[in-house]
Amino acid sequence: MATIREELQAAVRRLFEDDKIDYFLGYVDDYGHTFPAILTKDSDLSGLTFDRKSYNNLAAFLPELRGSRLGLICKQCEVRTLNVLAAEEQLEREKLVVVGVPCPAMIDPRKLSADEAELGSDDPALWQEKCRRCLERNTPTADLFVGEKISTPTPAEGWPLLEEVEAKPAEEREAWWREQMSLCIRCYACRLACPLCYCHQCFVEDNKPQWLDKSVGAENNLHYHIIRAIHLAGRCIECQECSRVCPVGIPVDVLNNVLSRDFASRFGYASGETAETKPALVAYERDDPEDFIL
Amino acid sequence: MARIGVFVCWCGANIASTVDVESVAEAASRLPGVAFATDYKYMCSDPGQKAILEAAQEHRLDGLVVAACSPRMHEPTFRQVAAEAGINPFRMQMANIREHCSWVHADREEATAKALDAIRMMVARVAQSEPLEPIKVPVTRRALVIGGGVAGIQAALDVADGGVETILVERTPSIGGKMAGLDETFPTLDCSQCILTPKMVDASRSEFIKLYTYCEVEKVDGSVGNFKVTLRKKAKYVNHELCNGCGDCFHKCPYKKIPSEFDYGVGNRTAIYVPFPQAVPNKPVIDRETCVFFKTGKCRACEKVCLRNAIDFEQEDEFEEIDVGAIIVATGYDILEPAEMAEFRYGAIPDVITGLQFERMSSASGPTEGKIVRPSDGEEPKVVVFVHCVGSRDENYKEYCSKICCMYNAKHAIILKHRIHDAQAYLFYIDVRAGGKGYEEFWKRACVEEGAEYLRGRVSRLYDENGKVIVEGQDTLSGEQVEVVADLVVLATAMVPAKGTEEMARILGVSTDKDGFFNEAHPKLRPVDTATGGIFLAGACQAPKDIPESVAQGSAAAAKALGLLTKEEITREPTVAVVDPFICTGCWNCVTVCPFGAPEKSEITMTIDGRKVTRPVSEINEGKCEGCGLCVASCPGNCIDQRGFSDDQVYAELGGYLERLRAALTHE
Amino acid sequence: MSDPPVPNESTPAPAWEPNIVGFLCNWCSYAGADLAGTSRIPYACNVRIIRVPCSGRVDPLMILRAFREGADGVLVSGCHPGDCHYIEGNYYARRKFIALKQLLDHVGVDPRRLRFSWVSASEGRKWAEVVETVTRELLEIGPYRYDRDGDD
Amino acid sequence: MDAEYYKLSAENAAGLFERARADYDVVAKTRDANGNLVYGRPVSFEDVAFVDEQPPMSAKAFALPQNETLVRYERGGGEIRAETPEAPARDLLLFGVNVCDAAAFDIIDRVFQWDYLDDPYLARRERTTQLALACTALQRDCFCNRISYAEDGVDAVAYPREGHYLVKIQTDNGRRLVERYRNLFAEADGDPETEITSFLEKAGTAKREPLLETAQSGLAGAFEHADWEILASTCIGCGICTYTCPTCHCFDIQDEGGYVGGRRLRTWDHCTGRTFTAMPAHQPRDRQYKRYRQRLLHKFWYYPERFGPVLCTGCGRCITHCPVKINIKELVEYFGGLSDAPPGGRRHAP
Amino acid sequence: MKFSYYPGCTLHSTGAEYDQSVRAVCHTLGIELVEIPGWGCCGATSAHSVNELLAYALPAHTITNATEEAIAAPCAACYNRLRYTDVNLRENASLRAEVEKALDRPYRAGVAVRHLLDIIANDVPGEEIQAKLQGTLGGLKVVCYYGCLLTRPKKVAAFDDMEEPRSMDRLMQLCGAEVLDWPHRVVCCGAAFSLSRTDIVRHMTGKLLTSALRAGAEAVVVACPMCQSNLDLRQPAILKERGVRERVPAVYFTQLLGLALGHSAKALGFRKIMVDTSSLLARVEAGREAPAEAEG
Repeated sequence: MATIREELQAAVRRLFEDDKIDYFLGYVDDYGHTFPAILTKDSDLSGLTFDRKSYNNLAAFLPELRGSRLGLICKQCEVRTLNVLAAEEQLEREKLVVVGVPCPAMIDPRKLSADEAELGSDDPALWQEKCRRCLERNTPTADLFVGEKISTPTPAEGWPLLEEVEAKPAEEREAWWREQMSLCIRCYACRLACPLCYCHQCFVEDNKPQWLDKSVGAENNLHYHIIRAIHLAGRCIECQECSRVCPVGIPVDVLNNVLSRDFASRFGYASGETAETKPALVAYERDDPEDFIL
Repeated sequence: MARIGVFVCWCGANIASTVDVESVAEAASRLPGVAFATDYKYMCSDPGQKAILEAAQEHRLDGLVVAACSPRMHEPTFRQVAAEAGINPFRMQMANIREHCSWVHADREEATAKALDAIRMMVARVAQSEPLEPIKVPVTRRALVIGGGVAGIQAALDVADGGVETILVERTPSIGGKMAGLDETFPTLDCSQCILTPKMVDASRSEFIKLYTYCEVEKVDGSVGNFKVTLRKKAKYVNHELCNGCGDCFHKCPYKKIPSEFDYGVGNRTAIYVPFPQAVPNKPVIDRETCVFFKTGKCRACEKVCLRNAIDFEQEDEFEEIDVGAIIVATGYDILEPAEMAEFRYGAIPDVITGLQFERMSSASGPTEGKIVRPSDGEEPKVVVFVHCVGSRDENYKEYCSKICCMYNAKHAIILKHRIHDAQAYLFYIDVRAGGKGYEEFWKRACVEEGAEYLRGRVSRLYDENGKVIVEGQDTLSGEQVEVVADLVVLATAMVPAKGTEEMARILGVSTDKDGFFNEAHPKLRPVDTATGGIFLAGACQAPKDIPESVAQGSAAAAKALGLLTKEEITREPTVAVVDPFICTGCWNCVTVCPFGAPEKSEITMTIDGRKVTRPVSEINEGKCEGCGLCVASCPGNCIDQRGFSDDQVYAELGGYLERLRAALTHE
Repeated sequence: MSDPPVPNESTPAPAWEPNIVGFLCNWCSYAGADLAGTSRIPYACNVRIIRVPCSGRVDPLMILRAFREGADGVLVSGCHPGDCHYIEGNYYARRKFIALKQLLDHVGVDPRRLRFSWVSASEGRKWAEVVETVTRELLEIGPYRYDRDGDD
Repeated sequence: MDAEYYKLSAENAAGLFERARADYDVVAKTRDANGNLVYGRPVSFEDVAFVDEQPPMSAKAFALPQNETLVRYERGGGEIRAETPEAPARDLLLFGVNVCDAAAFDIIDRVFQWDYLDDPYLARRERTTQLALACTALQRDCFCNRISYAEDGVDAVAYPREGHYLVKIQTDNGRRLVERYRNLFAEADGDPETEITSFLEKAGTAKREPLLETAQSGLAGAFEHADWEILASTCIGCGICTYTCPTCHCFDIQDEGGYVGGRRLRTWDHCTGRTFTAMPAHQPRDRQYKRYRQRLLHKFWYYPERFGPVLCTGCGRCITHCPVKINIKELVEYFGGLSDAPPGGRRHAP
Repeated sequence: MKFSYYPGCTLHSTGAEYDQSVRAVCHTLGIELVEIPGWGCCGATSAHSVNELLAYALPAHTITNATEEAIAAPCAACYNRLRYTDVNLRENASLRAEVEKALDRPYRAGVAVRHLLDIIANDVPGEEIQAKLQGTLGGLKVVCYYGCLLTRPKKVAAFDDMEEPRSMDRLMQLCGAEVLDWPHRVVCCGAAFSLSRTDIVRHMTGKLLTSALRAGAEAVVVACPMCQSNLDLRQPAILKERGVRERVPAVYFTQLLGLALGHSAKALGFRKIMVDTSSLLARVEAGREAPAEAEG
C-alpha cells in the first residue's frame, strides 16, 4: 500500500500547485487511526493515505464545503452517493475533482483485533458486509485515478442479516427489534454520518409540532429509525456507515435494506446508478401494487 | 389561552335523538381554551346564528366550534357568521356529529362519547388555527380563445360582448373550422355558410376581438387570472396590411393541382391560396411546403402580379407574448383516418368517400359547385350507400358513439334526393340516434318522405366490380344477406380529437381522457371547466358534439370566463403551502410532486459565520397552489407547511383525541 | 376548571374497544362517509376522523404519532387512483404507504393495524364495510402496546 | 480521610459478589445478547467480565440516567395530581468498574452540589458504592495517565495481584462496604503505597508529564486560533462523545403528554448538536467547529477554572467511538501549547 | 422442429391430396410430424351447434393424446375447434372439470395448437424455403383464399390480420407465383351447408369463383379441405348457372409449395382435384422454361 500513499500525496500536491482546488477531502492516519481530514494548500500532506480503514463516506462532508473547489478521494461508495446528491441538485459536479482509487475492500472495524493483524489478510469474512456486494472496486467516472486497477471479485447476492431477521416469525422479529431499539441512545451518529441526510433541520430537531418525542425508548427510537429509512427509500446506496458508527452496535442499515431490496425488485431502483433518478417517494407508476388496499 | 365558543346543534332530532347534546355541551364548556359552550335546536337557523353572534360579543370569543352537520354542508354558512362576529372565518371549525356520528351510531352512550371526542379534536384544532385571509390575485382583463371553429367564434363573441378584449387564435389561414366546410346543416337544412359567415365577420370586425390566424399557441405559463401565453405567428409570406384581397395572386399561381386541405382532397388549391371564398380574413397565405419558390427559388408569379407588392418571401415565424386572465380551449375535432380500416378499402376504391368529402361536394362554393359526382368518372351517382358507425361503437377502434353521424347521414340522404331526384340512398345503421330538438322529425322525413332505404346491419365488406362498388352487408330486420351495387359509398367515420390535441394538453397542463378528448372538471356539474382554474372547454374538443351544443358550450365557456374576468381581482382559498426558506435545502422534491407547478426555484442569501451565502430554495406561487398538501408530505425536512391544514393543526387534532386515551392508559 | 369525566370511566368498562384514527381525504372518502350518514348505514363507532385535503397530505410521521399517542389502528382513505381531485395525490400516497407497510411488517407490527382504502364520494356502503372490517380485525389482535412511557 | 488497605483473595471476591447481591443492586461488566460489553446486572460471578476493555456506555447512567422523569402530573375530576418518583430503594454497588468511570462521579458531583442541589442525582449518589478495578494495561485510546485526577474520590479501588486483590479504601462508603463483609477482607501487609505505585508503573497508567491540566493557560488564549476550523470541521455533531463520556453531564428538560396528563423529564443533550444552544434569534455556535471547540474548552478550561479538576478522566471513549476519530487529547496538547504538531498535520493558512 | 400431427377426418378421406402434400412439404422443410395416437374427430361445426360438452370433449381428447409440445393442424376447422377448446378449458374451471369427468382423465393444458400455414409462413425462415426451391411456379397467377375460420375470432386464432391476412400471399410470392389482390380473402364459402343448404353454398362459392376469375386468377390457393371441396366439387355446375365457361382449380398451398420444392404433381395428389389441373401444371412448366422477363 505504500505506493498508494506516495502517489496520492503527489497527485494532491499537484492539484494544489496547479490551483485546481481550494480544499482536499481525504483520509489521514495518526495516533493509530485513519480518519477523514480536510486539507488546504499549506497543510502537511505527510499523513494523507488510503487504506482498509478508510470507511468514512467522504460525501458526508460536502455540505460544509459547498461552493468551494474540492478534490476528494472516491471509492465506489462515494461515486454512487455523488450521483444521488447530483440528482437532488445538492452539489455542483464541475467544482469537484473525483480522485479514484483501487478499493481493496474495507475491514469491518468490529473484527479488528488490537494489533490489527487482519488489515493484511484477504479473507472476505473480515470485510465490511457491503464490500462483498461491491460491483466495481476501481472508482468508475473518476477525474483522476491513482494506483493500479485491481480485479473486482464477483459480487455476493442478498442481504444476510436482513434475510436472517426476516426468517423469524413476526413475534420474534418484534422482540428482536424491540431489544435492538432499547439499546439506541439517539446520539443520531447514523443520521449525521449519512451523506444523504443533509437536511438543514431534520424532523428529529423539530418541536413545532414535535412529531417525535425527544426521550429515548424502544418505540420512540423505532419510529425515528423507520422515518429515516423511509426518507432514504430508493436513495440509500448501502455504504453501511450508519451501522459502522453506531456506538451500541445496532445494525440500522437492515431497515434501509428492506426498502432498497423491495424498491429495486419492484420498481427497478438502482440507487446511485445514474445522476438522474429521483427519490423513490416522489415518483409513482400507475400500476404500483395495491393488493393491500381495501 | 384561546377563548373558543362551542355550539352543539340538535339539528331537530337528527343529532339530539342519539347524542346527549346537553351533557356534551356541558362537558365541552370545561375543555381547555373553551370560554363558552351551549346547545341549540337549529344552529344554522337565523336565531341559531344570532345566538352565536351574541355569545361571541358577550364572551369575547376568538374562535368557534360548531358541532353539527358535515362541514361540506354548512362550513360556508358558519364562516360567514364568524366573519360577522369579527372572528377570522378560519378560526371556525365544524365538528361532524351528524353524518359521522348520530346518523350512523345507534348506541346513545357511544355516540355521545364520539361527539365529545369530535368536539375535543376541533377545539384543539381551532386553538392552533392561524387567522387567514383569502389570497387576492389580480386579474388580467383579457381572454384567449384557442381554435376558431364555431364554438371558439361564439365564445369570443360572447366574451367580447362583455367588453373584455379577446385574442382568437386559429391554426389554419381562416376561422370557420369544420362548420365552414359544411353545406346545409341539420335539422333545419339552412346553409352553414349563411349562418356562420355573419358570426365570422362580426368576430373580425369586433373592436374587442383580435384575430390571430395561421397562428399556434407555443407555451402557457402562470395561473388563473395571470396566464402568460407565447404565440407562434407562422410566416404567411403575404403582408396582410398591404393586401386588399383582390385575388390576382392566387388566380395567377401556376400550381393549381395541390389537394386542398379544406376540401379534404375533393378539390385542389394553388400554392398561394385562400381556403374558401368566404374565408375570414379573406387574404391569402403562401404554403411553404408546396410553393415552388421555396424549392427552386424560381417562379414568384404572385409577386409579379401583386399591385400592392404585399408578397414577402423573407417573412419569418414571429413570437408574441400576451397576458390573459382566462383561456377557452375550442380546438375542435378531426375524423378517424378511414384507411386504417382495411375492410372499407378507402383509398383503394375512389368512389368510397368520407362524410366531410360529401359535404364539400354538396357545397355550392365547393370544388364541384354543389354537384354530387363519382370521383372516379365524374358521373352522377344513382345508387349511394351511406355507412354509419365506421370506427365508432367498435371495440377494435373507438368504443364511443360519435353522436352526429346519424343526423348528417339522414341529411345527406335528403340532399342527395334534392340534387338527383331519381337517386336512391341506402343507409346501413345500428341504431338511428336522433335525440336533439327536431331531430326525430328530421330523420323520419329522410326515410319516409325522401324514400331513403334504412338497412339495419353493419357493412361487412366493400369491393369494386366494373366501376360499381359492391357493398356486402346484412339486414338484421329481414335476416337477409344484402348486397347493394352502389355508384358511390359515403363512410360516416368516428369523430376524434383534432390533431395536436395531446400536444395542446401538455402545453396547458390539462389532462385528456382515454380517447384523447380534454377532461372536463365534472361530467355533469362542471362540463366546461377543467381541473385547472381559469381554463375552460368548448365544443368537440371535449367530446363528440353537434353544432347547437358546440355553440351552447361556447357561450357557457364565455360566461365562465366573464365571471372570472369582470372581477378586479379574484380570491383563492388561503389553504396554500408556504416554505420556510431558512431550512429548505433545494432538493426540489416539492417541485417534482406538485401537479400544478406551484413550487418555484428561487434563492435566499444568509450570513453564516460572517460570510454571505446564497442558496437555491423553493418558493410557492400562491396563484398556482391548489392546497393539496402533496409537497408538505414529500418534504423530508418538514420545511413546507400548509395554512389551514397545518402540521400543528393535525398534531393538535390527533392529540385532542388520543390524549384522553393516553391519560386513561397511564392509570393502569 | 375541571376536565369532563372520561366517559368510559364512570360506566362499567365495556370489553376492550379498539381506538382507530382515520385520515380521510376531503373530496372522496370524507364525502363517502357523509353519504353513509345520509343513507343512515350503521357501522362501528371506533374511528375518529381527521379531514385532510388529500391522501397525499398524510405524512408517515402522523401515522406513527397516532400509534405513539395510543391508537390501536390507523386507517388512511383516499380517492380511487384516477379520481383524485388533485390528479395524482393518491398515486404518491400509495408509494409512501407501500414503504411504511414494508417497514412496519418487517419490524413485526401486525399488518392489520395500519390499513389503507380507496373510498369514493358515492361509496357510502363501502366506507361502512371498511370501518367494520378494520374494527373486527383489530378486536382479534387486541390493543397496541409497544412501550408506554419509554423510561426504562 | 486517609486511605486504608486490605487484601481480598480471589475466592473471597466471588464470595463478596454473591453476598453483596443480597444487600446491594450489583452492577458489573457483562456481555449482552448481541455479545457487546455493557455495565449490566449479571446474575452469577461467572458472568462478570474481568477485562480492561470499557463498555461503550460509561457508568454515568447509574447516577444521571438518559431519561429521568422529574414529575408526572394528571388532571381530572377538577384538580391536578402531581407525583415525583421516589429515591431508589436499594443501595447500588458498582462492582469492578473501570477506575476512569468511578472517578468521574466525584468530578461531576461538584456541579450537582453547586449553587443548586440536584436532589434526584444526589439521592442516587448517596446510595452508590464504587469498587473499581484498576486496569492492567493502557488501551490504545486511553490517556488517564495524562490526567492528574485519577482515583481521587473513588470509594474503593482493587489492584489485581497474584491470587488476590490489594483493596484501597478512600471514603466512608468504601469503609462501610468492607465492614459489612469484614471477614472476607484481610489486613494488607507490606507497603501497599509502593506496591500500588509499581503496579501503576508496570500498567503504564502512572502519571506522565506534561499533564493535560497544564494546558489550561494555553487554551485560555486559543479561542481565536485559526486551526479550529480545519481540525474540528470534520466533526459531524453527533452525540457519541458526550453520551459515552463518563463526565459529560449536560441535559435538556422536556415535557411530554398534554393537558390531561403527562410528565416532565430530564434527558441527556449534547453541545455538539445543532439545536443545543439554538436561540430563537439564531444559533450562536453556527459552525460545527465552534460547537466542538465549546466541548473541549468546557472540559479543559471553563470547568477546571471553576471546580478544580478537568472534566475528563482520560477514558478515551470519545476517541474510540468517534465516527471521524477526532482526538481530544491531541487537540488539547496542540491548542494548549503542549505540542506544536497539529494532529494529522493540517495546519491552516498562517 | 417437431410437432404432433393432427390430420383430421378429411385428410384421411376426401382431402387425401392435402395430407400427401403436407407430408411431402414438411419432409423437405425438415418439419417432423408425429401423428397423434388415437386422435378423434374434432366435432367440426356440427358438434358445437348440437352439444357443447361434446364439442369440447372431442378436441380435448385429441389434445391430451398429443405426445409433443405443439400440435400442427392443417385443416382450418380442426385448428379452430382445438384452439377454442384449449382457450376455454384454461379460462373456465367448471367447464374443465366437466370435460375431465367425461374424458375420465386430466386435460393436458399447455399444448400449443398451431395451423400448418402459421408454422410454415411464420416459423420457417423465408431464406430456408428459398434455398430449398427446385423451381419457381413460373409466375402462375393465383389468389389466396383463407376462408372465415382461419383468422377468426381474434381471441382464438390470432396468427394473422383478421380482415386482411397476408401470410399465404407471402408464401406463394416466395415460390414465384404472381399473387393477385382480391377482396374475398376471408369471406365464407358456405362451409358445412354443403349438404344441408347447397343453395347457399352455390351462391357463396359462385361469388368467390367469379371474383377470383375477375381478378385474373389461374388458381385459388386454399388452406382448408372444407373450402377446397366447396370451391372444387360443384364448380362446373355453379359457373354454368352464371354463364361462365372458364374454370379456376382450387388447390392447397402445400401442393403448389410442393411443386416449387421439386415434388412431382402425382406425389402431390393433383389428380385428385375435381377441376382439371393439367392446364395449370402445363402453365407452371411453361412458365419455368420461359426466360424471366417473359413472366413479367
